[in-house]
Amino acid sequence: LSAEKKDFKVAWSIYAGWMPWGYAADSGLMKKWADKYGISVEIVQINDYVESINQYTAGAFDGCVMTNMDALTIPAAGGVDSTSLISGDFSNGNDGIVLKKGKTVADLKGQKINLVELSVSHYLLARALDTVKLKEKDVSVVNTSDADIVSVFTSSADSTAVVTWNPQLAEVSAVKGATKVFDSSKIPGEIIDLMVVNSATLKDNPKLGKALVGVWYEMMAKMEAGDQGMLEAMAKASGTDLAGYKAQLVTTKMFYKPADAVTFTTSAQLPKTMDMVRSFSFEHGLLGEGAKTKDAVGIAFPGGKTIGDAKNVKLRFDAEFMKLAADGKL
Amino acid sequence: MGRRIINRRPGKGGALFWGALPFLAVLVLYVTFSALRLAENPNDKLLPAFSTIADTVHRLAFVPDSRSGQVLLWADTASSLTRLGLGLLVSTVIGLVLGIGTGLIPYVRAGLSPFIAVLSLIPPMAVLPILFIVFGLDELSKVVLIVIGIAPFLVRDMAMRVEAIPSELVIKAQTLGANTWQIVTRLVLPSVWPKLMDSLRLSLGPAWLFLISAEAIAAQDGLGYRIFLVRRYLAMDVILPYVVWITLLAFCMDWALRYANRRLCPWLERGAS
Amino acid sequence: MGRRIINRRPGKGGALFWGALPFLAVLVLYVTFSALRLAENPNDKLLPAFSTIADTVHRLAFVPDSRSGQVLLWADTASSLTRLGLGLLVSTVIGLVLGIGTGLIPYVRAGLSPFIAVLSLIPPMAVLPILFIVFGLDELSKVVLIVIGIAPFLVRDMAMRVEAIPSELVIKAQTLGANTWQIVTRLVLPSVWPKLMDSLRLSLGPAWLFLISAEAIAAQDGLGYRIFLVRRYLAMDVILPYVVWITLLAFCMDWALRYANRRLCPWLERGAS
Amino acid sequence: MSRVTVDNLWMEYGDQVVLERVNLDIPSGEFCALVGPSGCGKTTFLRLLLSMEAPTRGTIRVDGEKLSPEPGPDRGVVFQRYSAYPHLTVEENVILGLEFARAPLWGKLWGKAKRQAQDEVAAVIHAVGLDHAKSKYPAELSGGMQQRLSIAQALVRKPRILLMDEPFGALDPGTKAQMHDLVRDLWRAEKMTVFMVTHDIKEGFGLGTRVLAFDKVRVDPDEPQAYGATITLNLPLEDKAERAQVVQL
Amino acid sequence: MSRVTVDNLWMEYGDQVVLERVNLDIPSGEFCALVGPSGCGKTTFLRLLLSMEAPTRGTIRVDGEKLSPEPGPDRGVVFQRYSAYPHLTVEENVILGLEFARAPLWGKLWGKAKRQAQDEVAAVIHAVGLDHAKSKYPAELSGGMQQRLSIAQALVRKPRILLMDEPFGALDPGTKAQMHDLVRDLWRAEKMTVFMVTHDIKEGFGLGTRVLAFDKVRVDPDEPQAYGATITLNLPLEDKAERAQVVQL
Ligand SMILES: Nc1ncnc2c1ncn2[C@@H]1O[C@H](COP(=O)(O)OP(=O)(O)OP(=O)(O)O)[C@@H](O)[C@H]1O
Ligand SMILES: Nc1ncnc2c1ncn2[C@@H]1O[C@H](COP(=O)(O)OP(=O)(O)OP(=O)(O)O)[C@@H](O)[C@H]1O
Ligand SMILES: [Mg+2]
Ligand SMILES: [Mg+2]
Repeated sequence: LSAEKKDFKVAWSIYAGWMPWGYAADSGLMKKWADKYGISVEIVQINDYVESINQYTAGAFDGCVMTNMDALTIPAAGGVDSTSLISGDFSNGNDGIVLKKGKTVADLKGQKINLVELSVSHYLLARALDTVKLKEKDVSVVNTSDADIVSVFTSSADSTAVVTWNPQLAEVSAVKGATKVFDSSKIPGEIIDLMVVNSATLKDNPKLGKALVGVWYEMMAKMEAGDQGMLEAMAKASGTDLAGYKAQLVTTKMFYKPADAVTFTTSAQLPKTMDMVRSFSFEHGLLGEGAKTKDAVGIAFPGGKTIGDAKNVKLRFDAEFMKLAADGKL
Repeated sequence: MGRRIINRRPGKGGALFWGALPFLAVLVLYVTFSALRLAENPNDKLLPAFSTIADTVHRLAFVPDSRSGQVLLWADTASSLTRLGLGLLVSTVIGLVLGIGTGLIPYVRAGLSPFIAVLSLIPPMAVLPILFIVFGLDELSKVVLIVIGIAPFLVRDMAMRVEAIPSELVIKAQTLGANTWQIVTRLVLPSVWPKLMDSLRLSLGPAWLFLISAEAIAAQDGLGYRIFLVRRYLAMDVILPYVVWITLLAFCMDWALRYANRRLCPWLERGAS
Repeated sequence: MGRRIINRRPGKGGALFWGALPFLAVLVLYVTFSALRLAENPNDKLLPAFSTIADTVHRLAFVPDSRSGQVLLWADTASSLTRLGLGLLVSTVIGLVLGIGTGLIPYVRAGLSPFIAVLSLIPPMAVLPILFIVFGLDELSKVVLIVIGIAPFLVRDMAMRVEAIPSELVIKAQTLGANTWQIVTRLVLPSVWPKLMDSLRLSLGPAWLFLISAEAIAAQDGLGYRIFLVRRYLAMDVILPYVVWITLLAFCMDWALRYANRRLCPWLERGAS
Repeated sequence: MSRVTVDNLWMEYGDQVVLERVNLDIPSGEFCALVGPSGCGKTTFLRLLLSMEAPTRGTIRVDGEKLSPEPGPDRGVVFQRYSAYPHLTVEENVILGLEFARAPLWGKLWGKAKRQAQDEVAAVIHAVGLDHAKSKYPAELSGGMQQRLSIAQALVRKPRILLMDEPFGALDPGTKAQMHDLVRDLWRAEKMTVFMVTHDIKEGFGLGTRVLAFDKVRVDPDEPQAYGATITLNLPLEDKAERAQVVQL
Repeated sequence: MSRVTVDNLWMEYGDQVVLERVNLDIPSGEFCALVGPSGCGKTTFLRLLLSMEAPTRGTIRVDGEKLSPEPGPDRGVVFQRYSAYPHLTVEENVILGLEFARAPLWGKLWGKAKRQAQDEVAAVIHAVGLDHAKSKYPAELSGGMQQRLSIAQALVRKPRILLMDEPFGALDPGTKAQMHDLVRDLWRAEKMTVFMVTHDIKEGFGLGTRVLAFDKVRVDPDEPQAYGATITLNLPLEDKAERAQVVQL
């Protein structure tokens, strides 16, 4: 249905691993790469992460940054055939569980836990509970908006346990007497931050993929090289200072080199990860009421492997464009 | 006969017809756009078809939830209404007491009216952390958020209404030997009561808004909780019926307040011709 | 002499003193609790000391941002005020036009008043995805959110005020040969204008609230955006001055509206004795 | 020409009958004084003539045509409770009628047109003795001054039918006499049909060319609201020289 | 006892002088009729006596003591514009004064106490001719009925000083005569000091034991607001038999 077009819009929201997108827009790098392919790409910052995905799903954007789990449960489950264009990083300690009372995951039992329900935090909690053979029934989950989670944990004695991500995680960990009992470094590679674009749009307009991947890895190179100006700009935009931002990057496993990203995306681990994610999503009703099994939504991986309903593939992991970057063909 | 438009009145049927028209228009708009979007993507979540919505409503309203064993819609409604009712009640009492106080007693006015004016202008969402310290995280803080959201409006509105009572009537009460308290019970209260009902009706929208916001902050049930929860995966088939349901509940309250006004204040209708 | 409390009035100085008292009380409370918390944990961010706040304010209000070269506070204020101003303007116009329409013309009332009542009860936050799809994500949607948030209230309040105009005055205008439009310009508009100003004053709080919510969802500058941004770090040293600043701005608007009312409607003060 | 014919008029509020079986035929140009005990329905009768309310039964005709169902500039009114516009000064209140006629769009005159209108109403403002209160708002006027303002306001449009409800009730004898002259002159010049409620019998007979007395003819002591008032006396003052001149029988 | 002494009273609104150099000494029990041209300041004078407003200069004393600076049950009032409580029925309006006195807490009587109060006011409601409108709201009353309601309301508390502003202006002669009797009887029985504004000179001389005429003595034609009205005539009707009986000189 979508035909060739020239003007594209992608959305991003503030998160350590996604800050380069803001820099791409402000520094003019995006324009440079878009011009190179004769298109225009508008990068729009949306503060509310969920709203940005919703808007993408509803068709207001051609692409959007999101985690692997949200890519499955929101656009893909919503029938929007989406392609993961860039695997930018995975959370390597960026998400964590913090307790005021207790020192281990097992102490979670019976506690009220503040977290954003049905988000990757929830997934992390489920994985953490698995490690000590607890069930979700053993705890009680209180849905708490990510913007309020710090103030809830800091100011209220009622809140004794939270699951959250950075920068909130750093703030809650710093609370006196609080212990981080689990974080995503214990499940490396399971919470992945992606740039997702509409599959049909990408198929008709490979230039969009090339421009986005091109600009991304130019910035990755700068970042890896420790470009002060860029890092400082990103720190500022995320509302903190250079030190604070660098601290967040420590727990984010960035794929600075396209080759690393390709390796990760084509690895055999990714389908296994996605299988865990879709099981979790299905159990929590995130694949939609129409989904009778976790196979309802198909997921395709590089090399033609799929899991789930092969006739209803809605989420595709792609490595082609990153490979082009790795091969220096952009 | 070329009457002025202000003198032409629709009949009962006409009023019904004209009243229904904009709702029908919205419905038609919805159906059209929903059909358009669904034609493009049968799984579209933004504007689900009515059949999808009906299925979801059936599940929400009649099938017990597998996880909690409760029927979600009713459980959510019960907790939300409790919070809302409490919030409205407290706000009404505050609005009445402080509104009459500031409107009637110059010293109270001097002391409180600037403070309440400022209070009413502070965006409550921005100072949530401070509210959490003071009121904790459970039911209380949700009720408090509603109160903070609408009580200053009610107080200021009531105060304006009290000040608008013709001074002759207050003077006359004094010549009839009324003390301040009697002036409040026999003159001020009945005079501002109907306005209070009207102001309450106008606050219903904000009250729900604050309730929903409060339930978005930290909650385990409630209509606002559910909406925010399913917003995570754009389940408009849940959100839309919930919004309609909230609106319906609010509309019933609005109607009940209007009805109470008519019943409790017969003088408003009599003689108005 | 044991005068009734409603007849005792504080002098100018007294009014100032009593008016300042609650503010002082809040200040003292803050300082105490802040000191307590800081004594326990010198890094506490929740209730920063005034010195910390002063430093932050200095940085926000006087040091140009290294990246953009703008001074953050002023840049944020400028964009927020533009959005707010537009939102208020549009809402006022809608409130006036539809309020007078529904209040004065029976056919318009029959057609619109139930719809607007329902509209005013829909919590806008719950249907945000639809709003954003319809109105886009740029400036327009922020203004629209303010309008959706406060215009129904203004419309309903105006309609009630129009209906409260004594029927004698409307009848008399007709005997003086006024057509509907002249009744609007010469009788209804001046009668409800002061009430409109009052209602606008009462809507300032909600208007800011909606602005902040809108900016928290999609914006790259604005007072609400900044608060949203630093909220995740619990940077109360930024949030508190921003909240105070917002409140101050709102208070100035409130004052300006009151002043405008007094200037534009001299009859309100004359003869009231 | 404005002959007023009332045909078997009934007016009820709920279960209270206020007026019953009112029949009238008033020639054009007549100055009718309406008298009757307090609460008998005189104001109600004027409200019906003004189309402020619809009769329960019966019809009112003007020159044979059914009364227009909405008030208009053909019928001027002075309400029992003075009802000037609180947001307009005395002068603005009086000018308003002219502005409605001359500024169809905004109902407001500016510049020269406004000054001309001001000159026109100066006479009437002077006649009601409010020159020096021209720029006061109604809330700053005494009761009698508000009443005079209402009269001036109603007279400016020179309606064909003038309805006045105790227009001179709050005036001292001196001022009242001036008002009488003012109204009488205008009535003569414009040949209006006037209905004036008054409690001053002398005033009624002095000003009017016809006296209409309202009262109940049937009274049920247990159910006083069961019967209404009607016109018990319809007395043309045929010996009045003025009547012959103005009234078109 | 309520002797009213007014000492060099001035009242100004902005730059308009309304009253100037008003000096009075009214013995207790006097029935004063206040007359004067419309807008001269009679209502203003009553407002001062009621402490609704403070004089610009001068003092008012009652029995030698400075007038209480706030209204109270010692001074009853009937306003020029009828001002009954719109949310109370006729009966409730009248009972109100008793309720304030007898139910200090809520200002509302219940059960037996209420029925007793209703019986007490039945006479006064009957005297003003509103028996059959007992359960009507003021908006359902005619102008004259509202005026009578105001009178009944004011009389119930039997104030020592009664201030009435054109209380009988909207009444027909028959009803007016009844009201006269009512007020006169009460005045005699309670020996109240009464100030009544009226435009009916005959009424003034008929009811009053003293006539006070207000008027301007100095007029500046260019600046009519520069001078105020004062009492130009203070005429005790010493030939009135009633005066000798009631007034305590
Ligand atoms: N809106 C109304 N609802 C019910 N009854 C009403 C209404 N208006 C008037 N009435 C009743 O109708 C009767 C006549 O009232 P109306 O005002 O016509 O009297 P009126 O002759 O003008 O008396 P007055 O000389 O005292 O002004 C009264 O008994 C009054 O109680
Ligand atoms: N609140 C006010 N502000 C300014 N001027 C006022 C005010 N109240 C009254 N006046 C003026 O004071 C003067 C006296 O008014 P007042 O009401 O006392 O007259 P009055 O003698 O009662 O007249 P009437 O017989 O017409 O009722 C009038 O010229 C009036 O314009
Ligand atoms: Mg009448
Ligand atoms: Mg007066």
